[in-house]
Amino acid sequence: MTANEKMAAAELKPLQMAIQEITYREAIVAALREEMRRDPKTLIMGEDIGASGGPFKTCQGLYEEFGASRVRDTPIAETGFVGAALGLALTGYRPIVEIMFADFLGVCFDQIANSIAKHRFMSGGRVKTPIVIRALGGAGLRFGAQHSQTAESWLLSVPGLKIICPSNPEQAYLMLKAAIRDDNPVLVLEHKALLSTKGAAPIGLDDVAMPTGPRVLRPGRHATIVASLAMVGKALAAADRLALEGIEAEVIDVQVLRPLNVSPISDSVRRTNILVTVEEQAPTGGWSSDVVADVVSQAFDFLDAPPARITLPDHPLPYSPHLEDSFIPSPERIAATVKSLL
Amino acid sequence: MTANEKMAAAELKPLQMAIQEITYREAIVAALREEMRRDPKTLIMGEDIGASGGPFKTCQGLYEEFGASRVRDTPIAETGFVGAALGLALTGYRPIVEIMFADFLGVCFDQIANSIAKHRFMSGGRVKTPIVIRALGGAGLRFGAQHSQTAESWLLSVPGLKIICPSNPEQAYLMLKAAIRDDNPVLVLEHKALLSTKGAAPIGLDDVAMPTGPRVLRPGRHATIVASLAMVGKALAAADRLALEGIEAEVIDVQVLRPLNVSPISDSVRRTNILVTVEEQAPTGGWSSDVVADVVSQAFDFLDAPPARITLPDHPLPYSPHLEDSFIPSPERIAATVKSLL
Amino acid sequence: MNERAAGNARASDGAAAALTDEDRIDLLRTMIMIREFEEQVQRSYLEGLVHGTTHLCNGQEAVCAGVAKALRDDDYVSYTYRGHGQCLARGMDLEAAFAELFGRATGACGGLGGSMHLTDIDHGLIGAFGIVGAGLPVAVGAGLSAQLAGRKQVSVCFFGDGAVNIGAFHEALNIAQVWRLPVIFVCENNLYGEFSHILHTTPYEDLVIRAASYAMRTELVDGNDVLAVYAAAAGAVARARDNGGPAFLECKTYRHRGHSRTDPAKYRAPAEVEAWLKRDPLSLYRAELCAAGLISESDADRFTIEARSAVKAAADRAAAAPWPSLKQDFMAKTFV
Amino acid sequence: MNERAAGNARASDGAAAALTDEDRIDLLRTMIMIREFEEQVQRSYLEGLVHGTTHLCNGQEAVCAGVAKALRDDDYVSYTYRGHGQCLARGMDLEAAFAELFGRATGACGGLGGSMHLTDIDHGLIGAFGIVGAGLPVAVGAGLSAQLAGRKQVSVCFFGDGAVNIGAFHEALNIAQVWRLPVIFVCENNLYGEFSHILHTTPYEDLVIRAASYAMRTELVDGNDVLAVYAAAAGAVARARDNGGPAFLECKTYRHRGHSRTDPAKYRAPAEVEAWLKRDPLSLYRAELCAAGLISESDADRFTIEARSAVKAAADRAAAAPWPSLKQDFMAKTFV
Ligand SMILES: Cc1ncc(C[n+]2csc(CCOP(=O)(O)OP(=O)(O)O)c2C)c(N)n1
Ligand SMILES: Cc1ncc(C[n+]2csc(CCOP(=O)(O)OP(=O)(O)O)c2C)c(N)n1
Ligand SMILES: [Mg+2]
Ligand SMILES: [Mg+2]
Repeated sequence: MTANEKMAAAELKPLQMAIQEITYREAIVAALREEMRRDPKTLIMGEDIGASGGPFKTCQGLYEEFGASRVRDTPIAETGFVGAALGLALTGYRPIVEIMFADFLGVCFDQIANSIAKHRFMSGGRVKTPIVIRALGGAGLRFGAQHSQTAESWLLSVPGLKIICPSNPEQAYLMLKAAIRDDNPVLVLEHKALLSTKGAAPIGLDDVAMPTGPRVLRPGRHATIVASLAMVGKALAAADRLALEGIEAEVIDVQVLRPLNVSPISDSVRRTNILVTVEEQAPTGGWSSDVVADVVSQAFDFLDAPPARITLPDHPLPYSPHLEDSFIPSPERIAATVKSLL
Repeated sequence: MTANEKMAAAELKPLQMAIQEITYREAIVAALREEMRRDPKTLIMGEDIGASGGPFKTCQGLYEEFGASRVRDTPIAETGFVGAALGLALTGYRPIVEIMFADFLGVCFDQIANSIAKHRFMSGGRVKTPIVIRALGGAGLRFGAQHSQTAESWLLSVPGLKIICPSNPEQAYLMLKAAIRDDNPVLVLEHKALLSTKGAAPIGLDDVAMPTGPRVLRPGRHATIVASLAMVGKALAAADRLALEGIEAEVIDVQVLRPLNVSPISDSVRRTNILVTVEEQAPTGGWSSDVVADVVSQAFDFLDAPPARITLPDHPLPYSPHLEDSFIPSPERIAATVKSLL
Repeated sequence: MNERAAGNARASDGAAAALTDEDRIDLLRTMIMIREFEEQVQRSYLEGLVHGTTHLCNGQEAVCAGVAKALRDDDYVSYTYRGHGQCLARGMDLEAAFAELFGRATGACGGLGGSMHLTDIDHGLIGAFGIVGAGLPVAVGAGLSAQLAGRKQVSVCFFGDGAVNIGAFHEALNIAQVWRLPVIFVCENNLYGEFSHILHTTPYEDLVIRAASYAMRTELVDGNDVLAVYAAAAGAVARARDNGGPAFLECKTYRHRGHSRTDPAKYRAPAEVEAWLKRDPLSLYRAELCAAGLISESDADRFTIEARSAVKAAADRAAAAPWPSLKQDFMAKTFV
Repeated sequence: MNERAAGNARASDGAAAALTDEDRIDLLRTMIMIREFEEQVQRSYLEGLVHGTTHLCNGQEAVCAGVAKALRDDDYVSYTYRGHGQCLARGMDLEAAFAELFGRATGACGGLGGSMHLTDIDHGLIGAFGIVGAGLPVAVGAGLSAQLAGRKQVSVCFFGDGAVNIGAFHEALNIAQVWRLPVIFVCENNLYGEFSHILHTTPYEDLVIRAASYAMRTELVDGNDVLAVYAAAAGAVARARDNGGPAFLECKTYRHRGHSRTDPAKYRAPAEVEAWLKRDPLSLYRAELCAAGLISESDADRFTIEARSAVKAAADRAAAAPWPSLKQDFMAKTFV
């Protein structure tokens, strides 16, 4: 069954949930489609997302179903259409925008940080700003320094914003649905290297909620590995390797970058006594420093060794494939780091 | 003597250094003036910085001395003139730009993060990009949520950029001079609540160098307090209070946010065994998490208690004076935090 | 002064002719109220009741009042840090406005916003934007909302001459035109950004030239003639309600005071200031209504006295209002 | 096709008339070289030698070649991800270009940049910008540099039709005009952004309309007629060198292939594609030179064969070049 057929099938019994094996890309499409059906106040804007289904095909079929007024191709003007999302939200709509590459969040940074994230607060809490900003980021596809960033940390310090990062189809589906229903601005960072990865997702599930913190994806007793986006897969692969040597690593997907809630990670560390974080970003200004700092305050006495952070280097990512690959944290490197701490 | 008179005096013997008691604002002006005299390839661009001397008078007298072609009023177009700085740098000039409020870094974020910071790397290291971006930030002046941010953390995760934060006139003077001579892009975050504070500075000193890391401003044995910008003064005031109770706090100005070098902080912690950071920013995504995470790796066994981070709350800053004040870390709060860890 | 603007001013006099006598008097009273409000704000600022900074619109009252008169209650309005006049013209409560400027709990935004961020969603006042140009894309979104809802609302966006050089302006006008949204862009061209004359930063003084390049309907208006502003706005609004797409009104005007706080505005030639003060929109319109016999000089004086005392009373109540509680749930003001 | 563009094309034929026969032939050879390069890139992409994505300029060669011919060696040129043609026209070494696309140590940027970021400062190629519009302000800075240095250089900036809707475009044109900088903005209007037709995102097809609103000199050019492009560029460059300020050239053209990688460009009507392929700039100019007796058909064939073999040889050498060392000092490539 193609994604479209699957969704057509789901359409007949919209409230009937069925666990399906789908791709991350299909999960995004399914979430958008179901939520746009559910609430006529939703609409989506972005570059070339209409008839073409989106440069990464993350809006496939939406234009056909919802038409040009709810699935809107925009000019190349991220400040314009991201700002427009705020105007829509203030006047009763629930806009979703797609930023083609997360790297382009730079051109609309002001609208997000200064307008969208602060508007409710500055109004004294008198307005609501239900806005979803989806941005596709990430390295590994040889797109060079300006098209390979996850941008995870750019808006990490901006109060008033929620930031979530799905690492598998199930999360992509559930978290995006919840984000669309959330009455606050939510930045959804998706990873383009994950688009074709497959996994089981409860398609048709109506009862969704924004996650309130990290999620344990694989339990383990000997070490805690926390990762986001594409690094989660690397962490799981590292856990597989470690398992062969009898080391049981617990793998946690941080999944909600803001507001950050490290309690589940601290709980894990209280059991494993070892913490390793893996982040597809430069060594400074990222969530892994926040996680380490917070875990240290919450579980200081339980740490057997200083937590280790695995990140990108402190320079832009190179284009050349071997170089790019060498800088993306690998399962080997993660596993070796864990072992070095045991 | 007014700042202008002082500088006129300095002008007669430009290479003769004299320790002078000047304001942070005068220090900025003096640094700009001396470096613009030193190198005819320097120029400064910004909004209303010409005949008017700048909205915060940080360019006072430059227009009169260097003329309209080197002290350039710009249209309200931060992307335009920050981008222009890159073009100038690539073709042999050494541009300086002034961003009137650091909050406006949002409208030119892309030019900084994607163009300026990456250009040298993407060229294979074949170009130089000597650019200084000065931005005036900070809270405490009742300017509301969109004009009170230090923006310290917005660009913290951007490789290819240096970020420095002067907290007193001496640093404002020395660091800005060094930044102008640096062949790399340097973001200089200045704090508007400090503009009228006074201190001694070695005006006329020609032998300046970019600091390579944090600086101990006050030695102490019992606890290490690390702060930036206006929080440094609060930390020093806290140390005064603590001293009355016999507690000797070491106060360190982090001063260089990127590239971050925590070694001097770790050295201090090895002696004091207690770490408190004070940051005028939200709890996530800031330099204090990086400092804690790095110190924990370098000096884990020397910590007597989990490091404490004092930050702004996780919401925008309110306008109302009592509210604003209540959220800015105070010497009392810093002192109390230190005591709670002893 | 701008000859062409003055010449063009009543081009759409038809619309203005439709105003009742009451409406015309009402317009004067709105302008007086805004003037009195701003004068009080200045006094309060000097007394330390208004904090940080404040940007007054004295001299630009005709734009606020004239445009507001052309709107329905359910229309959307966005503006800048220099937005007190727009808020009052839409009916924001005087005391709520003062209390916000004073940082009190009873302020329009509970003291969290301040002078630059007066918002009152119940009056369609969707927001004051402190970042130059930032309000324009937001207004475009409100216009899209109006188009989608199909209730013939419009979205009006106020901004200054300095804003036409920033990217957000450009992106907003293009999108509004391509999507044919009911957005009225009202540029209050007061000739200056902060301290820079428009010709220092823009290739010409008439910003309709720029707006026309989006294939948008534009009109150059004497922004110190409230009936001209009303007429132009009414025309643009009527077309926009009727799916005629966006419009750009350039209102030539002048701020009587400096950019903000205590800026003495020394960068303006005394002769220029004097010439504009002679064309004070309030005096001009007051004289016009008196000359037309609609009101007497003493009526006008009475309006001023009434406004002044309403303003004073509101400011006094605001000054006596409580400070916002330090114990309130700030996170609930951040996230729903 | 654009009638007016075709009509206007040789408006400044005077300049073109000044070209020597050698120059004219050289122009053809440059265009052939670019075409052959891009065809090889496409093949190499399919073979896995070019990584990630790549944006070809087949069909737009007349713009690259024509503008480059009007420049001096010390002029500055900036462009986009679709910038291979601009680089070759300025004299970037073929092997360095291929090696960069292949991610090799011998690449123009040592393999750190890639297809979207070819830079070669020694040829005045100051940068390829992957963010739409981002190159324009940078070009303005290079123009300011030229103005300050006083050596009568110019800064030329290439960008697409899609870039005219983003803020950076707007800010750049305004600053260039207000400061009267020697910047030539060359818009390659190939009618499409990624998959959207220009009229889907912009209110009209002729972007000179927009540029004129900055009070800037504009010219609509048949971008598939290399002599027309040269003439327009030569005129604009001469004026700019002479302190005449910036200019905007809109070159109407068409990309033969999809936006990037393997985009089949199904969003374009077959008739449209066919009509444009008939106006292939390379065939048109080749025929023109042959008709004028400047070259014979066999000369032209020879040029193509020579170019093809030079390209092939360069690609082969690049494919055999070493990968960049993992041990190099990357921080030294980041900071001086
Ligand atoms: C992006 C940005 N840059 C700079 C400023 C600082 N600033 C505030 S108001 C202003 C002048 C605006 O002039 P104009 O648009 O004409 O409005 P006016 O103040 O005259 O009403 C400037 C430069 C800002 N708020 N935002
Ligand atoms: C700010 C930004 N938004 C979106 C993109 C994605 N993108 C890359 S090329 C392109 C189309 C550009 O069209 P045009 O300017 O006409 O240039 P062309 O590709 O036709 O040469 C888009 C949308 C981008 N690179 N930067
Ligand atoms: Mg103005
Ligand atoms: Mg195009």
